[in-house]
Amino acid sequence: MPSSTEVVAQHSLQHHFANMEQQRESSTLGMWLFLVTEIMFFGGLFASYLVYRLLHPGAFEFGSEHMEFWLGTINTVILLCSSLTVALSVHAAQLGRNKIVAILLIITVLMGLGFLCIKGVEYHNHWVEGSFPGHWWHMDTSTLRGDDVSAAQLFFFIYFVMTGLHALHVFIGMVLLSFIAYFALKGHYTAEYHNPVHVSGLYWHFVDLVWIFLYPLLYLIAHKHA
Amino acid sequence: MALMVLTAFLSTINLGDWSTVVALAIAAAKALLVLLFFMHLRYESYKITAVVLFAGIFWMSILFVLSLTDYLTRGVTGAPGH
Amino acid sequence: MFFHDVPLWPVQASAGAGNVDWLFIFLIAVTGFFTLLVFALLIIFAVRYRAKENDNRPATQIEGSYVLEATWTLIPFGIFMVMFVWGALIYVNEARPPANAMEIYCVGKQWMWKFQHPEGVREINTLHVPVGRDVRMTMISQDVIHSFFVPAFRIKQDVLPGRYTTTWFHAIRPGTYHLFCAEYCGTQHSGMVGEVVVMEPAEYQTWLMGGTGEGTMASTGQKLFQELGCSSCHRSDTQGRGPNLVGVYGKPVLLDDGRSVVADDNYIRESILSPGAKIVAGFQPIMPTFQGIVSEEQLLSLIAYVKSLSQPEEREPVSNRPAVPGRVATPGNK
Amino acid sequence: MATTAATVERENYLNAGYGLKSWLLTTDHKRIAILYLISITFMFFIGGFFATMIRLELLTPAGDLMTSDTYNKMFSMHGIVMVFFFLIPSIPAVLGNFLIPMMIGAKDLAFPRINLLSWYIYTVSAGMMIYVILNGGVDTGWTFYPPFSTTYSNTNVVIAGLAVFVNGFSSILTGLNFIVTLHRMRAPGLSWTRLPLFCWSHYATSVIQVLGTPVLAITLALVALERLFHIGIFDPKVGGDPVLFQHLFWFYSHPAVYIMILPSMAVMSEVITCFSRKRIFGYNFVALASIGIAVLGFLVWAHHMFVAGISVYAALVFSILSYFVAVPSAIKVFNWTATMYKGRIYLHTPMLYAFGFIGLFTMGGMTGLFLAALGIDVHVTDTYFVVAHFHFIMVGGAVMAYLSGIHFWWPKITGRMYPEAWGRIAAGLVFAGFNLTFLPQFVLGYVGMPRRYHAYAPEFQVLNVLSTAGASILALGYLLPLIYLLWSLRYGEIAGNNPWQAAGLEWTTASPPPTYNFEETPVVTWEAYNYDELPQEVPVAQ
Repeated sequence: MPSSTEVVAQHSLQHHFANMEQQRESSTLGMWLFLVTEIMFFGGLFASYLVYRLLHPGAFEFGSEHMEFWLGTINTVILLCSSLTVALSVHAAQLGRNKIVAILLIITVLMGLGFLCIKGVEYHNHWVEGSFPGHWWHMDTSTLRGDDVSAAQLFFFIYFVMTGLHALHVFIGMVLLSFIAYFALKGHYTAEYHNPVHVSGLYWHFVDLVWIFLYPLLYLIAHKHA
Repeated sequence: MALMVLTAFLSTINLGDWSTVVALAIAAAKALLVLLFFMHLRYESYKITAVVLFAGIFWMSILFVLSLTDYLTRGVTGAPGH
Repeated sequence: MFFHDVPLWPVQASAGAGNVDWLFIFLIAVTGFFTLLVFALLIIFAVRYRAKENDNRPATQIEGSYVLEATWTLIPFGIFMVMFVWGALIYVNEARPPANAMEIYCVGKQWMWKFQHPEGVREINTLHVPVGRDVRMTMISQDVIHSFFVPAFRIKQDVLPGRYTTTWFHAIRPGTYHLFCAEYCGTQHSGMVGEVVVMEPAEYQTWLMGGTGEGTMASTGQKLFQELGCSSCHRSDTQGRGPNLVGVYGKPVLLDDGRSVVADDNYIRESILSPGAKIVAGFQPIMPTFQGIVSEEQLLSLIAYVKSLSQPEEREPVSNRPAVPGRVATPGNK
Repeated sequence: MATTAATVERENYLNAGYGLKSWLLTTDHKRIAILYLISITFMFFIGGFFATMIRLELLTPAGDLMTSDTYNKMFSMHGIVMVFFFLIPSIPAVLGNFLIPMMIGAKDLAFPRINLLSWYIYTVSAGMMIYVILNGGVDTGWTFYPPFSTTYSNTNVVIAGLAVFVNGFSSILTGLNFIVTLHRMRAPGLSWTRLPLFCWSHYATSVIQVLGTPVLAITLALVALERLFHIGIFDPKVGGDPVLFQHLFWFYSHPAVYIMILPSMAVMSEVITCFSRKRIFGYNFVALASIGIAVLGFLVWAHHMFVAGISVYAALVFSILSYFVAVPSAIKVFNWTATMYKGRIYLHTPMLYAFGFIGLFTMGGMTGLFLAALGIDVHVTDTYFVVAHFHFIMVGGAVMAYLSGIHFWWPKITGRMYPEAWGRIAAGLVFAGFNLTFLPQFVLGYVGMPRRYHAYAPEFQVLNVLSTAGASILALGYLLPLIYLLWSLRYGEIAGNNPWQAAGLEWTTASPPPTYNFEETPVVTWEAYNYDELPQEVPVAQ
C-alpha cells in the first residue's frame, strides 16, 4: 500500500523540516551528539578510575578479585547479543517489516532485563559480602597492605557508580525500545520513515559500548582461573 | 557477528602483566566493530557523525592525558634540596 | 593625607618578592601599552569616523589583511612566551627549597594555624622567623583545604589534608606581616589569619630560648619512637625486623617491587600510617598502621626525628630548655 | 508580558496565541527565548541582591552587618546563581534561541520540543536553587571544593549540587540543539562561510556545552553521593584525592568561562559591523578564533590550581597552554577594532555597550596574562585580583554584551524601540559604576586581600569603600534598563522591520516576526555583513 505509507511519511515530517532527509539526518546527528555527552559523562568516571588505579593498584586488584567473573562475562555476552538483535531490527525497519522489528526489540528488552537481573544478583552478593562502601562496609581486607585497606572502598565506590549508572542507562534503553516496539506493532515505520528505530538503536549500542569497556576494567584486572 | 562472541571468550584467557592492555585492546576492537557495523558508522554517508565521535574520544583523552601530567609527575621535584 | 594609610603596593619582605614585583611591573608595562593602544584606537575611530549628518561619506569596506592578522597573532604570541618563561622561572625557584633551609612545620585546621619549630617551640597564628635565612615550611591540614599566604613574601601554597606540601621563603626585612588563609575553609575562614614576625637572628635565638619546655621536635619524636615501640624493630643495626632508619632521609629507597622512592616527608608519613603501601626491599610487611594513633603534630615530630638521624651529630639541636608559660600549645591539641 | 502585542495587528509570534498554556506548551523558539528571558532576568536580580549584600558587608573591615556564616552563604549563592543560572544560559538561551533559526533562515530549531524541555529543566533546577536559598542556603562557594563540601559544611550542599547537575542538562540540550540546527537547517545558499559570526560563536559555545558539562555533572553527582553516604571518593582518609575533584571541576568550569564569553563575542561581531556600516575585518580569522577558543579552552583548566598541590611539571604545561588560548582572544579584539577603521560609526546604545565590552574585555584578558604567569599567580590567586579579573570578563564582558544584544534586537523581539536617551545614560552608568567597583579590587588583590573574606584588615577599607560606591552606581545602571525596557513594551515607538538598516536574515522579516519566521524560505546569495549594499544611514532614534 504505497499510498498509505506516503501518508504516514507525510504525517511524520515535522513542520519545521523541509524534507524527510533533513529530518532523518538531524535526529541522527542529534543522537550522536547526545552519545558524545554520554561519553564525557562516563569519561569523568573513567578519569577517576584511572587516577585511583594509578594511586592504589593493590586495592583495585583486590576489588577485582571480588567480582563475579562468570556473571560479568555472561552479561557481556548478553549485551553483545542484544546489540546484534537491535542491529537486525534496524535492518528490518529499513525494509519496513514492522513485525520483525517488534519481535527483535522485545527480545532485546528481555535480554536487557536478563542483564539487570544478573546485575541484581551480583549486587546482592556484594551486599552479603559487605562490599558496599561507607556504613555498610565490612569486607575482609586482611590480605591488603597499607592504605589499600581503605582504598579498596574507592574501588567499590567507583564500581557501584559506574555499573549503577550503566544499569540506569540499560533501563532507560529498555523503556525506549519498548516504546519503539509498541509503535512497530502498530505499523508505524516504513522504509522511508524508520529513524526512531535507528536512533534508539544507536543509544542501545552505546550502552553496550560502555559495558565493553567496563568489563575488562572492573572484572579482568586480576582474574585468576578458578 | 559471531566474531564478537569469540572475542568475548578470548578475553577470558589472557593473563599476565599485559592482561589489562590486552583486555583493553580487545575491548577497543569489539567497540570498533560495534561502531562500524551495528552503529552504521561504515555506511553513514554523512561524515559528520565520525567527526562527532572523534571529538568525543579526543576530548576524553584530553581529560585523561592532562590529568596525568599532574599525577605522573607528582613528587618529582618534591625532594628536599634537589 | 587620606591616601597615606592606603597601601597601593605590598611590602617586599622576602628575597623572592622583588622578582615577582619586577615581573608584575613588566606585565603592567606591556599590557598597559596594549590596553591603551586599543582604547586609543577605539576613541580615535569613534571620533574620527563618527557619522555626521552633513557628511554622506560611506564607510570604506576592507575585507581583511593577512599581514595584519599575522602581525597581531605572532607579536602577542612572542610576548606571551617571554611572560611564560619569566613566570615559570620564578615558580620553579619557589618550588625548590634550598638544601640547608631551616625547617618549620605547620598544621592547619579550622580555623587556626599551628606552627612548630625544630627546636620544639610551638605557636598558634603567629610565626616567628629569623631574617636572612631560608625557611622551608612543611604543611598539612587536619581537616579541609587551607592555603598559607604571606603577601609580603609573595608566596602562597595550599595546605592539603593527607599530604604534605611545602613552600619556602627568605625574609629580608624585620617586621610583622599578615598571614592569611587564602583557600575558603568554612565559617571562620576570614578569621584564620595571623602574622609572621621577622626578627634579627640574635633576637630570634633569644625568643627561641624562652619558648618551650618539651625539647626539640626531634627529641619529642625520639621519645615517641620509643613509646610507640618503633625502636624495637627499627634498630640502628642490621638485625632489626624493620629497616634501619639512620641516614635514610632524603635518599632513594629500593622497594620490594623493584621501584624506588625518595624517603621524603610524604613517604615517611605514608609508611607510618599505611606501612604496607611501599615496603622496603628485603623486609616483610609486618608493621601495624598508626592511623588514628598518632596526630598530625606527632607525625611531624617523628619525621623530624627520622630526619635528625641523617644529620651530622653536631647539628643535633640542644634540648630541654626551661618552660615559659603562655606560649606553649598543649601537645596533640585538636 | 501580556501588554506586548496589544496594538500590533499583524499576526506574529506574540499574538499567535494567548493565555498561559499557549506559552507554557509552546515549541516556538522565539517564545521559549522569551520564557528564558523572564526566568533569567529573575535569577539575575536574585544574584544581584546577594552581590549587594556582599558589597554592603565589605564597607567596614569588621564583619558587622551579618554573621560570617551568612556572608559565606551570600557569596556562594551569588556565585552559583550568577554563573549557572544567569551567565551560562544568558546569551545562548535568550538571544541565541531567538536569533539562530532566523539568522539561518529556518522555521525553528531542529528539536523544538527538546528546546522547550530544556527550559523546563532550567526552571526545575532554578526552583531547586530557590528552595536552597529559602531553606538556609549553601556555603561552599560556587566551586564546591571537597572535603569542605563533602564532610564539613552543614548546609544544603546536596540539593545545590543537584540543582547545578540538573541545570547542566538544560545547557547540554540547548547546545546540542544549536549544533544540529546549524548543521542541518541552514537556508539554501547559506554556506558556512556566509554564516553570521554570531552563529559561529554559538557553534563553538555549543561544542563546549556538549563536551564539558557532563563532566561537571558527574563530578557534582559524586560529591552528592559522597555526602549522602559518607563514602569518600575525594576524601584523603580513604585514599581519595581532593585535588582530583579540582581537576574534574575545572575541566568544565574553565571552559564554562568561554561558554559565557563566546556568545558575547557573537553579539559584538553583529553590533560592531552594523554601527560601523562595515564588513567584518578578517571574517575567517574571527570565525576560526571562536573554534580555537573552544578547543584550546579545554587545555588550560589547571591554571586555577597552581598553588593547589599539583606537580611542577603540570603547572608548567598548563601555564604555557594558558598563553596559547590568549592568542585567539587577542585576534578577535584586534579584528573588531580594525573593523571600525574608516567606518561610518553611530554611537547608539548597543554600540556604546560594545565599546564598553571591547575595553573591559581587553582589560580582563590582559589581567588574565598576569594569572597565567606562574610566579605572579602564586601571589595573586585566591585574592581580589582574581575576583576583579573574572568580573571584568564576566560582568564587563558578558553582561555588557548581553545588554548590548538585548538593546540591539529589542525592536526585533518586541516590535518596539527602547528610549535611546535613557539607553545611553544607562550604558554610561554601567560603564562608570563597573570600573569604580572593580578597578580598586585589582589593587586590593595585589596588596594581598584574600577573596571570600567576611572581615578584613583595616588598611584595605578605603579601596573597599570605593568598590561598594561603584557597585551602587552599577546597581542603578542595571535597574534603569529593566524599567525603561518594560516601559517601552507599551509606549515605545513602533520599530520597523529593520530599524538599524542592519544586515542579517533576521532583519528581513517582520518585527515581531511571524510564528514561522519567514513567509517563504529565503535563499542566500550574499556574504554576511554586506553593509556596502545597504543604506549608509542609521536613523537616529529619539
